[in-house]
Amino acid sequence: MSPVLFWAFTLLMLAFGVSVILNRNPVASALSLVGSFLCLASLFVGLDAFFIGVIQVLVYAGAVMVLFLFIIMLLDLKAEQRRRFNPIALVGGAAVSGAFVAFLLHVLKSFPAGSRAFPNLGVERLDDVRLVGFALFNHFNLPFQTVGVLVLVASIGVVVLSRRELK
Amino acid sequence: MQTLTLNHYLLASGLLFSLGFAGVMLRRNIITIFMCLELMLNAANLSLVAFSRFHVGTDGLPNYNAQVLVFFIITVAAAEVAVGLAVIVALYRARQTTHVEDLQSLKF
Amino acid sequence: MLTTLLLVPIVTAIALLLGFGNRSWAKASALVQLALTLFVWSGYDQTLGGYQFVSASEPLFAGLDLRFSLGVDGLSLLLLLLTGLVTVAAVWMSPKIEKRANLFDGSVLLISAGAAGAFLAKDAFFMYAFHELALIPTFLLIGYWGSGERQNVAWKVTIFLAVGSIVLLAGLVDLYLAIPAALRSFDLQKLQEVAAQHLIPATAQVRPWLLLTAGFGILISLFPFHSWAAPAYASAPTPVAMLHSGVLKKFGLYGIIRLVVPFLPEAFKQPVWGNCTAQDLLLGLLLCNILYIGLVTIAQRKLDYVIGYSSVMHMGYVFLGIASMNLIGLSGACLLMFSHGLSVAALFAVSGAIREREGSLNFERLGGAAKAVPYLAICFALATFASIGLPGFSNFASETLVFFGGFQNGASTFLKTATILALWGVVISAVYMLRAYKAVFLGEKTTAAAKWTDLDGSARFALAALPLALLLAGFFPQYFLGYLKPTLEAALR
Amino acid sequence: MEFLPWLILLSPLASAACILLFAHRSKALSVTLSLAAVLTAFGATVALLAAGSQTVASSVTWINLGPALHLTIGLKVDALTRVMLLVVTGIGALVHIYSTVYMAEDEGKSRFFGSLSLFMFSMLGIVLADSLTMIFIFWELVGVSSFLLIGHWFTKESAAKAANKAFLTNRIGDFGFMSGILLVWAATGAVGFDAVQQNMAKLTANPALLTLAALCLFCGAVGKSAQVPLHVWLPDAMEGPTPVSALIHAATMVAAGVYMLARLFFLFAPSPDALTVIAAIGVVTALLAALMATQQDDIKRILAYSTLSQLGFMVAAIGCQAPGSAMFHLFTHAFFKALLFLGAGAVIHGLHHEQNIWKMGGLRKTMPKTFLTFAIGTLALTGAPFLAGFFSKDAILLAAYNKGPLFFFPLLLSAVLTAFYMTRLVVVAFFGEAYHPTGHGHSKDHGHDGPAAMTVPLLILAALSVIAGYGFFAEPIFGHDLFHTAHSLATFSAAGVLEYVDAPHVALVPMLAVGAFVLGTLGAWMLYSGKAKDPVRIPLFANRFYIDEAYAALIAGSQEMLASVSDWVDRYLIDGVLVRGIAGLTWGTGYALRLLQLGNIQGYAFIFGAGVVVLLFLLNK
Amino acid sequence: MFAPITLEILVLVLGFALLLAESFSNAPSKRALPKIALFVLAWVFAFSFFTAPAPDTVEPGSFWNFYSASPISMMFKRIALLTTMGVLVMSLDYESTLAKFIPSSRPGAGTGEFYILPLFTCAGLMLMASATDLVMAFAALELVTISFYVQVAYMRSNSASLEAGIKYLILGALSTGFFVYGLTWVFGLTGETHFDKVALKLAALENSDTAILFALLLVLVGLGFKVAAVPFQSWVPDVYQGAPTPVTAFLSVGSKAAGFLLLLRVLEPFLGVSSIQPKVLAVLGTMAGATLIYGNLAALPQNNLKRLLAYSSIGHAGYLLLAVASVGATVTGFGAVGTTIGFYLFAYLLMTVLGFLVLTAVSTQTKGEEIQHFNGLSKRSPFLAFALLVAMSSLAGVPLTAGFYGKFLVFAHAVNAQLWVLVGLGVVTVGAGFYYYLRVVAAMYWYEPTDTAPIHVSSLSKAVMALLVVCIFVFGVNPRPILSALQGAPAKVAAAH
Repeated sequence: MSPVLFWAFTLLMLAFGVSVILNRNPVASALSLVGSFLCLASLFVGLDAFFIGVIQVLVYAGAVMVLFLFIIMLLDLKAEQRRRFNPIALVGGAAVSGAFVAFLLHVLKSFPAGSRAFPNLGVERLDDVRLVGFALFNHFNLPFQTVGVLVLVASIGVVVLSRRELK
Repeated sequence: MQTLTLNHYLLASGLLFSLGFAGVMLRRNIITIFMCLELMLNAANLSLVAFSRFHVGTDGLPNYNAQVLVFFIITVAAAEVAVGLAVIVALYRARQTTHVEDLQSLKF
Repeated sequence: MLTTLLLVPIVTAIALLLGFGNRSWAKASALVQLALTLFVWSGYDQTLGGYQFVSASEPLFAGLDLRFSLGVDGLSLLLLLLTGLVTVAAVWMSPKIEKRANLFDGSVLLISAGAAGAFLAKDAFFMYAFHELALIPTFLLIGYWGSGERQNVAWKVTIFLAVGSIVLLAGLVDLYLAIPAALRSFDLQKLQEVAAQHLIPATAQVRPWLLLTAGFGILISLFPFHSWAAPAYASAPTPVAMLHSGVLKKFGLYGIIRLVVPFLPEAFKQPVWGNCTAQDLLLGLLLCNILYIGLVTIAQRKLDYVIGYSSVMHMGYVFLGIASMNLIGLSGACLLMFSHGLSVAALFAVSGAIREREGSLNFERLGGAAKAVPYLAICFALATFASIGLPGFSNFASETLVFFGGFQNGASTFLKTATILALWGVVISAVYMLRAYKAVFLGEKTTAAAKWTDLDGSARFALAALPLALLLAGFFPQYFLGYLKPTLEAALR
Repeated sequence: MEFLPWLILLSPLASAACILLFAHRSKALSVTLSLAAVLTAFGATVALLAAGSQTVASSVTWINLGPALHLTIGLKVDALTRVMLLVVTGIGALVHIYSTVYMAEDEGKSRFFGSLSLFMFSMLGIVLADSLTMIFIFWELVGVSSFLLIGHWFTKESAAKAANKAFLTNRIGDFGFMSGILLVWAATGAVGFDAVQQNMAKLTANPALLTLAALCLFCGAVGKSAQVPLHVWLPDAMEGPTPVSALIHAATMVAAGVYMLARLFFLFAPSPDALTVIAAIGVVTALLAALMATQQDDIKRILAYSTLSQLGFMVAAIGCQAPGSAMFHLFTHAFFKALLFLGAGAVIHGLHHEQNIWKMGGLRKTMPKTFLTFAIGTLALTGAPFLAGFFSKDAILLAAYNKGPLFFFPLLLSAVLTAFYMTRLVVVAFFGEAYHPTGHGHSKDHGHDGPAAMTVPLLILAALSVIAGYGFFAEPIFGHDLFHTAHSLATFSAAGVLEYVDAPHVALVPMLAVGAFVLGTLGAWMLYSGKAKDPVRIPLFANRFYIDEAYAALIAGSQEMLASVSDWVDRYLIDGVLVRGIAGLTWGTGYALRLLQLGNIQGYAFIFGAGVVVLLFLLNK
Repeated sequence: MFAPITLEILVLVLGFALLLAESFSNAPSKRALPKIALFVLAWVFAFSFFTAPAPDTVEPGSFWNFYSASPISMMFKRIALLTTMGVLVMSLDYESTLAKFIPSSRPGAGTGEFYILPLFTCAGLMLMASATDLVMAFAALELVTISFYVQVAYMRSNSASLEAGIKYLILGALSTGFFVYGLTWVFGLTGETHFDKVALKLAALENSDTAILFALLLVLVGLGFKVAAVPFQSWVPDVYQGAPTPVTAFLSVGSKAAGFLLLLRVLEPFLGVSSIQPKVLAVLGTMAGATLIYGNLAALPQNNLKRLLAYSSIGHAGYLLLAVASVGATVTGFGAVGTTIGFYLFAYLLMTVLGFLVLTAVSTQTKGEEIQHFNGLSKRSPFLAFALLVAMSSLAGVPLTAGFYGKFLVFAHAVNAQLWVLVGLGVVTVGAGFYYYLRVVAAMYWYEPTDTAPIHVSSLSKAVMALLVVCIFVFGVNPRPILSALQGAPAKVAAAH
């Protein structure tokens, strides 16, 4: 991936991220989130992870966002009215996040592998879906089954929690 | 512009993670908080994919273990969101609110 | 045999707690316990010495010599006898309980069982564990049936003792770990042999010494950890005060003689702070116990507090015997544990009986009771005489030994000075005990006292057994010392 | 032979135990047991005396811890013991007999005789003891029996107080005694008298230690024999029944201190400093007590102070290196002082517990036998020539004379005062007119002699008071050697052996003694004859130099104040600040910590994040 | 002999079967579900003693790459099974309360899933106990977490339950975020996900200490959240208080147990890096100290028993962390730290389940969970009072109860590791523990009841309580069965030091 594209998508992604936080209207936040995730998907593609990039778009932009928007609409949520940030929370939150970033920079600086460029791939074309699928269904079978149960539990949960009283 | 290194991606991912984290601490609307949590998980995904690409195996392929993990993370995140939103719906029905400051009856 | 001895009170207590039976069950259990103790005593071969009647389970931990094992040697036998005697007296002297009598009696038996278990255990871990069996029953008994600020006191004593136990636990482990790995064991008999090899370097002995002394010290009410004792005994129902001050408190001293003396003898000579050696530290603290607490006792104006504080004070003498680290002093300390247990139990028994009659133990409301309740007065007088160390009672023999121990060859100047100062404590104890005796039993008779009824029935025998045992041991201390000597010699080896 | 001492020792113990355990419900049985015990002891003593003068010793183990410590209960009968045995059992027997009447109506009669038996046991134990520890054991036990007997009428506040006071004062002395024993044991490794004597070299090698040990041991005697400054208990002890005062607080127990000093004289002799202190204490006691006695109105108290004063003489004699004289005086004093107390008891008994001499008067007529015996006792005490007291007091004065004028003249003055106060007592109580509250006429029942059980002991004692000083009577009892030492001084030879050298006999001393008797007697006679109330008032003497008050203030100021301070410290500093402080701090911390739990999700997230940052910081430190 | 994974499969199959049965049955009462589940789980528990060991060689693609059947794993599986059974018994008692907060026309409707979800949680816990791979650990952990989200918020017309659900959800997701980010870094540093391979790679890494520590810390955050370690404990009191009582018990035992086992597994590779070991231990020690203090001291002023137990649960996490922080010391003779933690948690299981059983029974009837609702319980229901007395004594660490051995071993390790400051804190907190546990005892035994009607308890609950009481005493005297089950073979975790 060319650095230009990287910087463009990264900055856009972060900008959308900031927008998620700053928007008072949940709908706007949700849409910003979609934007951020689309940029992220582009970065994935740039890292030769095409399948994951596609999944990212499908699952997040396609499913999760719809879910968010759906709930926002369902509950008919309005924008936060005059609900300003609590200054103490703002300072505290910013300080904690800032400190975290500072530590992160410190870690990155002293991380020897970090300053190395990405090695070249040994193949011309990545048979990426097949490879991921192979790993997933063969080697990672057990965790995969587990995640399947997890999804089942989640759906039971959703049903249980949101079902209406049986009149 | 110099060549892209692993650190570029890690930094991007870290910043996104921090943004999400800051959002969790700052926002009051539970739905927005959930969005911020999604940001954090996706930040992790970005690092993972970068690491996957970085750890090219002897066969010359990216390390797909990481991508499988990303796949799992996306699934789990979706499931979490589903359950979370269900709870929010139940909460809204019971209390007509989605704001965290209305949820302070359990304390001390 | 010993298992039966241990199980009798426990099983009876459980039966009582589950709602079966009544006080006569408790009485029967106490008698059986005493009878079994005497049987064991008679079956113990003094010429052989060492642990007898030993029974042991398989190791409870893989790779760790920790077993459920019981056994008696001369020292534990003596304390077992103390437990048996005091338990009988405690059960018989229990006040009439209106509410939930079975819970009361069951808890009392559990305290006794805890003490008996601690003395019976041939394993350091279970020795520790059984002692705490008494903790919760004590909490319940003081809090529900106590007098005065019973609930505050129950909290205080329970938390104090719990903290003490945990410090002790840390000390126990530290000591255990100080032993070379191949020889580690919880078996007291094996530990005795290990200790005789003196494998712990002198400088490494100080920390476990401090921990164990602090831990046991809290249980024994060593200054400055004493402030639980007097209020606890004052508030506790009669049998609890008797068992706790008479028997249970001896556990700490027993533990010191079992563990600190044999394993950490060098620590006594090691500096802990500047030039102050551990022995000096202990002497300083025990002098506070004797002199300072003695003065505090003088200031008390309630019988139960006087006895309670006096019990704290007398612990100083036992410590003095231990601090001298020789056969004479330790023999005195051990015999004093026995003697003090009996005498303080008798004192609490009588003071409890008076509380039952008067409802208060304030000196201002008492006086001249000897006319109305001569039997109680005589028993109290005998116990008083014993407790102030009059010849004829074994307290005297033991205190004499303690003092001689403090002057034996090689005693440091501070030890000798401390002994002399401790001797002054004998005067102090006479001051407050006689004052208390006079305030309650002598002088003008108060109107209330005139209506009291004296102790009667079988309780008389149960109570009288305590001073009589004291007299017996006072006249023939050698009989008891003969049992103690092998144990103590082994500990000092 | 060997069983006799044991019989002497144990028969009263058996009696006491039987009375405590079985016989306390029957007065008659108690009396019988007690009497039988004391008569057995007396009989055995006589048998022992008759058997000759060799030393008898036997012992059983009490505590044996191998080479480290071996304490025995051992009996040793030598000349010194024989004297004391006779005094104790003899007077004891008489007092027992006397008490059967005196205590006839008392509801605590069984207890009284039980305690009396216990006392006999303890006292005989002191006498027969062969070691320091054993003497200490019985030393304490006489304290207990004395406590029981002084407090016999325990419902009287004053009696209960006096009992406590006696016990505690003695305890203070015993503190010193035990310290001394420990010092001696630490130095010589022995506690048996003989063993200590054999190892004296180890003690004499360190003169300072020896003096310290000697003075510590002497403390025991100070307490038991009521020497200044521990004399305060004895006058108060008169709260006990009078026979008790006669036996314990005049003839036997209080003399135990002197006996002990004589017994351990080998230990004191090498330390001139200790001896000087002992002599000084004795002299001071003799003089102060005599001064106090001159202004007392209570018949028993006068006798009590007199006892104090005479004990001072004896102790002074020890200090003047004349243990034999001390024992001799102890011996004679026992008879006449017992006689005086029993006589006083007869008076009190006859006057229905009237003890104030100013409310007596004229008893000479109503109680002739009592008067006669009392007069003999008084003369013997005051040192009238040819009575027992004359000889023994003379021996002491002689020893004091040899020690120095600082010791001699105060003692002589004491002798004058002795004659003075005793004559005052006799004149006021027995002569003159009988006292009547309204000032004239006779009360209906103004005394009468007691029954035979009371008068016979008086007569026996009166006879003894006359003859006890003569060699024909005393020498067989003392044995030749000991009787001889009564007139000699002890010195410590260069070889480290105790020797007795005949004191240079100064003719002046007996003359001065007679002069003192005459001066005191005449002075008192002239001053008090025919007076209805005391013509002289010296508050300082009457109030015993305010020593009791000073002690009370001292105790209140030191012990009680220290006690209150300690109590305060314990209550507020140790329990309050330390214990409750730690508990409160813990609770408070808990209370504060739970406030972190604000219930706000964002707050929690913040804590979460801050935690991460802090841990990151810690990891990267 | 069964393959160990049969156990998880059986539990899952049971879950599916009951789910189907529930949807197709018309029975008004759902009480049969938990009873069947209990019956089957008991069999599964029995089967767990007859499992085949892991094969010596593991082929690629086999589930053995993710799955361990070491004794300690098996023991934790049993802990999970027993906890689930206890929770099911509790749920039966809790039915009336539960039904009240689930709006429905018929009584009992909507409660079926409440009995079924624990089975899936149980399967997740069992898988977690066996996880030897980061991916597997993540999947199992999330299975557990998500099922807990649902269960905590289950009483959907009870605002406390919902509030607890939201709090748990948000903070749980936050911790998942950190955990995942940490996993990312672990993978990034090593390129591996299996713990053993990670260990090898980590030990070979150079100049990456800062990054390794960063990765470890992020993982620790996620696990610290699960085990309720300070500073990630803040959800615990609120969630425990708001959740349905059986779920609270489940959270308290199951979640903590699996979390600790995972914590040990994760720490092992990191402690293998000698250059960072002291720092890691220091941070663990700090966390242990803070957790001890926070959990035990903040419990002192609590009046709500459930909330009190939540703080106590934090406190116990502190003791367990104290043991974890002691792994650096050399061989002790007390067995490995893993064994200690296993035993501690087993004892904790017994006493906590017992405590919650009584709490459920009493609070259902007295309509309250405050300590004062236990006043005079010893008069109303002596057996319940005695059972709670035993539970509280064991929690406080009175000897001759199972809880004491746990504390004993923990202190032994701490003393061995010379962590004197922490031992000192431990002394203070044990004292505090006695205070707040015995407050319940005091209420039951000292005070008079306001209502003297006896508390009704089903005979099943009673039997379970009796069994637990007996177990607490039996294992309090003889811990050998549990310890040898944990040590069965030289377990890998056991060699964590």
